[in-house]
Amino acid sequence: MLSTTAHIIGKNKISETLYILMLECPAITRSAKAGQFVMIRVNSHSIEPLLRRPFSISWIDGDYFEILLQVVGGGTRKLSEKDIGDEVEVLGPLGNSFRIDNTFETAILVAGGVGVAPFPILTKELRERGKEVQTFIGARTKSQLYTQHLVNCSVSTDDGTEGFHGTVVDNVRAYLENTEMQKLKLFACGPTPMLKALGVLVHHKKLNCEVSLETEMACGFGICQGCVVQLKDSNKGYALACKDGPNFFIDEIVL
Amino acid sequence: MLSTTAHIIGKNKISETLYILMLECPAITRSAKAGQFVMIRVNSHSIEPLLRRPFSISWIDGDYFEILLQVVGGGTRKLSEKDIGDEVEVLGPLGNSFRIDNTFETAILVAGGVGVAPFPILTKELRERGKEVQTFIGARTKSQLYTQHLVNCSVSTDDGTEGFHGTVVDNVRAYLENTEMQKLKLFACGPTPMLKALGVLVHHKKLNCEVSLETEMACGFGICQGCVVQLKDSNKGYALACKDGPNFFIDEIVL
Amino acid sequence: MLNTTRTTFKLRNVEFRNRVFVASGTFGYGDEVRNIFPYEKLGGIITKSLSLKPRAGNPPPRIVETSSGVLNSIGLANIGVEAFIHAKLPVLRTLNTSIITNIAASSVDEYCAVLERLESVNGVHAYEINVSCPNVKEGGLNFGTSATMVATITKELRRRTEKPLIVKLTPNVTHIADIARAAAHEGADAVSLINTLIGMAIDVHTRRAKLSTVTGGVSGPAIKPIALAKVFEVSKAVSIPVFGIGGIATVHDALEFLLAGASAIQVGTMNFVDPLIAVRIADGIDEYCRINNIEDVGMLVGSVNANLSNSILQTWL
Amino acid sequence: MLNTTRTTFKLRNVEFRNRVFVASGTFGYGDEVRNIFPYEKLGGIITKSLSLKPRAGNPPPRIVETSSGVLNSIGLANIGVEAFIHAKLPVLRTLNTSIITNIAASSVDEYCAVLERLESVNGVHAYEINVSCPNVKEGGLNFGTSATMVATITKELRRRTEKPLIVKLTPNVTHIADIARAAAHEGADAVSLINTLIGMAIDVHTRRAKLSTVTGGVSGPAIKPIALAKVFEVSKAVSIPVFGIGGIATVHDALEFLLAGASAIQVGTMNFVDPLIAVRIADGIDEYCRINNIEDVGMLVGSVNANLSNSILQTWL
Ligand SMILES: Cc1cc2nc3c(=O)[nH]c(=O)nc-3n(C[C@H](O)[C@H](O)[C@H](O)COP(=O)(O)OP(=O)(O)OC[C@H]3O[C@@H](n4cnc5c(N)ncnc54)[C@H](O)[C@@H]3O)c2cc1C
Ligand SMILES: Cc1cc2nc3c(=O)[nH]c(=O)nc-3n(C[C@H](O)[C@H](O)[C@H](O)COP(=O)(O)OP(=O)(O)OC[C@H]3O[C@@H](n4cnc5c(N)ncnc54)[C@H](O)[C@@H]3O)c2cc1C
Ligand SMILES: Cc1cc2nc3c(=O)[nH]c(=O)nc-3n(C[C@H](O)[C@H](O)[C@H](O)COP(=O)(O)O)c2cc1C
Ligand SMILES: Cc1cc2nc3c(=O)[nH]c(=O)nc-3n(C[C@H](O)[C@H](O)[C@H](O)COP(=O)(O)O)c2cc1C
Ligand code: FES
Ligand code: FES
Repeated sequence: MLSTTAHIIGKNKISETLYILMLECPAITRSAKAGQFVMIRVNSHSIEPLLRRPFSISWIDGDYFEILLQVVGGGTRKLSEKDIGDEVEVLGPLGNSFRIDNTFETAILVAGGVGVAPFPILTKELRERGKEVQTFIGARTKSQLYTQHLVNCSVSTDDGTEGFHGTVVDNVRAYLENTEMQKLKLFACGPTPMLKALGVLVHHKKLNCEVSLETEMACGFGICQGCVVQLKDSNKGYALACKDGPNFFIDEIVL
Repeated sequence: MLSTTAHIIGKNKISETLYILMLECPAITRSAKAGQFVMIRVNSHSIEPLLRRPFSISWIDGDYFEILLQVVGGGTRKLSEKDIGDEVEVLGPLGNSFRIDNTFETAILVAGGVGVAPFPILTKELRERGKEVQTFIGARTKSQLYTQHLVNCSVSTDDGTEGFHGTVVDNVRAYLENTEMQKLKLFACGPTPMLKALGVLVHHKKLNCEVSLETEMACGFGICQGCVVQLKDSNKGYALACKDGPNFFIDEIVL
Repeated sequence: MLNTTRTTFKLRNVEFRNRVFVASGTFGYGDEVRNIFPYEKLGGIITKSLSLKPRAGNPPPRIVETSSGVLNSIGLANIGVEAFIHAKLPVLRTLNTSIITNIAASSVDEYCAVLERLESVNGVHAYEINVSCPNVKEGGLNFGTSATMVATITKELRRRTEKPLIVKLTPNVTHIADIARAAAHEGADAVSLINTLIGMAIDVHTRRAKLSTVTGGVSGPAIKPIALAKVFEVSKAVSIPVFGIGGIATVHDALEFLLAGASAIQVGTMNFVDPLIAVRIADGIDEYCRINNIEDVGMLVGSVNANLSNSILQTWL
Repeated sequence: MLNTTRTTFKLRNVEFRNRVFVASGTFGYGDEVRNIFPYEKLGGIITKSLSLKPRAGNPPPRIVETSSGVLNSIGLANIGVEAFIHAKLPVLRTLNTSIITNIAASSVDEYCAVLERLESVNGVHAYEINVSCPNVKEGGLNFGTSATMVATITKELRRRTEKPLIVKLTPNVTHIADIARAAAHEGADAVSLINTLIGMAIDVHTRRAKLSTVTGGVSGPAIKPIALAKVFEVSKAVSIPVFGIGGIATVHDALEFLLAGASAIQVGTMNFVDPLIAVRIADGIDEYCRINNIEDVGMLVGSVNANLSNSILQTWL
């Protein structure tokens, strides 16, 4: 973990509430891996918001990384109002990374809403490691879809304005029913109800699945004990989402 | 008093820490008089700063009024970062106004630093009422001087970068020593040490003097009792700077 | 979506228009905002604490901003009960809302004397008793920190009035529920809480306390979570209604207090920032109820899904 | 301008490098930030509260942001004294700073057992005793709310160690000075305050408490004025040193605590926001002293120009 500052060198508005921010920060881009996140201090000289906010590292290109930013409250709103040239304090890279190993040949990425954030960089790493990638993206509506750097995308929207009309899990279920594949691994990120539904599906299908959690965090680096996730194995108690996660095998944890 | 909103329709940067803001607000310009002030909510959806900040009405032109804004802390800094087109919540006009009556023919305005703020509009009202006006402006240094709309200005700077090298009170004292004038009234606004020094001078010379105080205020309209000024007459106790003032005869109050 | 929600709230014989009030000391005597305030939208006004004789209050500085809060040592500056009756009550009678007069004193006799004087006139609908005052007979010990003293005050005042009697509690105690129970037991019709928390601020440059009295009371959004916990605790401990006070700045905050167990709420410090905020909050509560098909705002009271009533004592901190 | 200012601070036989510490529970076991933290710039680390057996802590949600503050119910989750000795102490011994181990327990015997176990190993320089825990033998009554219980704990621990013993006080009491006096009387070398204030937050949409335990502890800048008043009060009441804690976010805040009477300060919640903040504060205090020609940081302690030591009790609120 580093405590550093980053310059905002680019900003794209995707919809009213969705932005890409490009942050120049070689100290972080040098070592970050897919699945890791940063804690950003929205306003350095301010107590509003008091705590930093966590964001997945979405993409890395040379000295800069990107975050996909969805405005949901005061902190994300203020961050979205930053301009190119502004500086923010950043802690990172934080958390564990997605596990890419030889147990699988095809990766199925499942994203709900802004949960797509960690998948551009994951896609890149998966392909570098020679994996097949199938991507399923779900959003509330068309304007909230983000597919940059993703491959083999199948999209779904809750309101049917684009792609499959229904939830992303329904879309994945339909796909799995019609496909015979060996050595699969799912990677998922999104709202808890989506992960729960996916949990039922992968349990039923006995599939390997890793999820990236967005538990609320105060510190992001293991000192507050605020971000606990309950482990299925009751002897083990709790894990820290920020340090032991944010990526967990779905069958390890209680969602 | 009105509780309303105003659009920022103009902004001039005079120095690194001194700005003019023009606020369109007919509800206030219709009734405001020289010496009155407004309470501005720096950020409507924010608790930082929590309280509104008081500013003298410096100038009125049709539907807009001006404030002279000196950046001293977090609230004034945030206000100085507002842009043309932004909206702010305003309470006003507040407080009493300067007393312009037949007891004097010549007004001597004495301003220290941003204490010059109420004098442009006062100058206008004095001249409309046929008074002679002599103005003394003191500032730390040249770049902090503001003389717009003022007449017969004699400036002084603490560092001698412009005009008289010394305090504004020294400058006024020298002037009074060399001038024979009848029916004088002083109007003063500035830091407490300046007002105290002026108090000694006017007491000595038996001059009529009204001061505009910048006591810290929580509400600005008489409900918090936070802004008290001690009255010389101990039977009367305290006055409220926001309601009974901000303009007081210097011999009424304990500075 | 409902068309109308019942908003009224009753203490004894007095029906308040709704459950939103302005807190003592944060709305003057109620008449300062006369030309902009729609009084008929409020449950009522709690006036600045009144003592028997006028009090000049503490020397300045009296008020300081803190992180999300305000620290004050006004010192209960007030015009005294006589001047209130002659200069303020005639105006307050013309305002279309309920008037709750807050009383402060430094002895039980003084509390009784102020109340008796007010009993002799028209226009006061209820009393709120500020017990966060030093008891001169007990060497300045704060009345509100002792269940016995609060019981005595309540008992004496109860004998002297048929009007609703609300005892306003200080949070600067170990067991606020005990104090609330003492008030309830002696016949208080309601308790209100919290008054300010004792606080201090120092000017590092001058090395002096920022308040002339060194310490004062903290209020505003900073204290909201503390106030909410106390309201939750007290509302589980007594069966009389609770007025929730402390840092209420939004409709959302007010709803939190109702859910936690407050039958009504008071807006304090935020009146300084927005003199119309209490009205916006009252309207917002109505709207929330209409949208959520809640027939009576009272149905929200204490409806938080939290049955760990002893959590406050059992917490490991 | 001075070249060097004396920064050290002594409790018993232990000399701390300076007067800036990180507070228990807000810096893990001290090793989480190992690769970025210059430990030699700190007075010392107060580790997460240790109990005899490991504690899993409370279910999530455990932490919520409030206005200028944080509300937590971690529930003293910790790995227990044995695991601490085996997994953490060997690392802590290699850090170039003093280690103060904080102890929490639900009985006097448990406090003693944890301390005795730690007495048997090397690497612990001092103890801080967290008394904001429910006493199981007294039906869960919080130890820290009773001068008698705090006296008993202090007495028993004092008998068992020659190392500095710091008793950490809860602010959720009427007379914190009485509790401090009890600790001082039984031989505590210092008191530290404040621990968190009890608080609560509700999610209006789900109508549930935001914390799984309903109530928790409030910390952060919001509580600073309250903490400062308590530090001022306690430092006037006892002659042993006081560690000031509560909402310290800037050098300025730390100076306020020193001026109010704290001999040293602890940074808590703000470590989450900026893991290097304690170091920045230590550097800032040095700079302030150099600029103001203060030879020893200790000269600041209690130097606020405020002699109204009873202002806290006499305040009219
Ligand atoms: C490891 C991790 C990675 C994340 N990656 C991204 C990302 O790449 N892009 C992105 O837009 N968001 C991401 N989030 C979520 C993001 O951190 C929150 O949306 C943000 O903190 C909300 O701050 P706020 O001040 O705008 O909202 P607040 O005003 O604090 O809260 C508004 C709403 O958001 C919810 N919320 C608050 N904090 C979180 C949180 N940490 N996680 C989930 N919900 C929260 C609140 O419960 C509330 O309902 C991530 C969260 C985590 C833990
Ligand atoms: C009636 C009145 C009229 C005023 N007119 C003007 C004006 O026309 N132009 C202008 O620039 N300023 C004016 N002021 C002063 C202005 O209100 C303060 O500078 C401002 O409130 C400081 O806010 P802040 O958040 O920037 O500073 P803070 O962070 O709150 O404080 C920074 C410093 O400013 C001091 N300060 C804070 N509030 C006040 C206050 N109300 N008065 C004086 N000092 C204060 C503090 O003690 C501190 O030293 C006026 C004040 C009053 C009471
Ligand atoms: C400036 C000020 C003056 C106050 N005066 C009184 C008072 O006279 N009597 C009283 O009972 N409470 C008084 N209070 C306390 C408030 O009524 C209220 O209990 C407290 O401020 C908490 O609510 P808030 O956080 O919404 O302000 C005062 C508070 C402030 C800030
Ligand atoms: C998340 C969290 C965990 C804490 N854990 C402990 C603890 O284990 N033991 C303890 O004595 N105090 C604990 N505290 C209290 C702090 O040490 C400190 O007393 C309090 O937070 C006030 O300081 P602050 O406002 O600087 O945070 C904890 C505080 C927080 C915010
Ligand atoms: S967020 Fe603090 S420990 Fe995980
Ligand atoms: S500022 Fe509130 S009464 Fe004057």
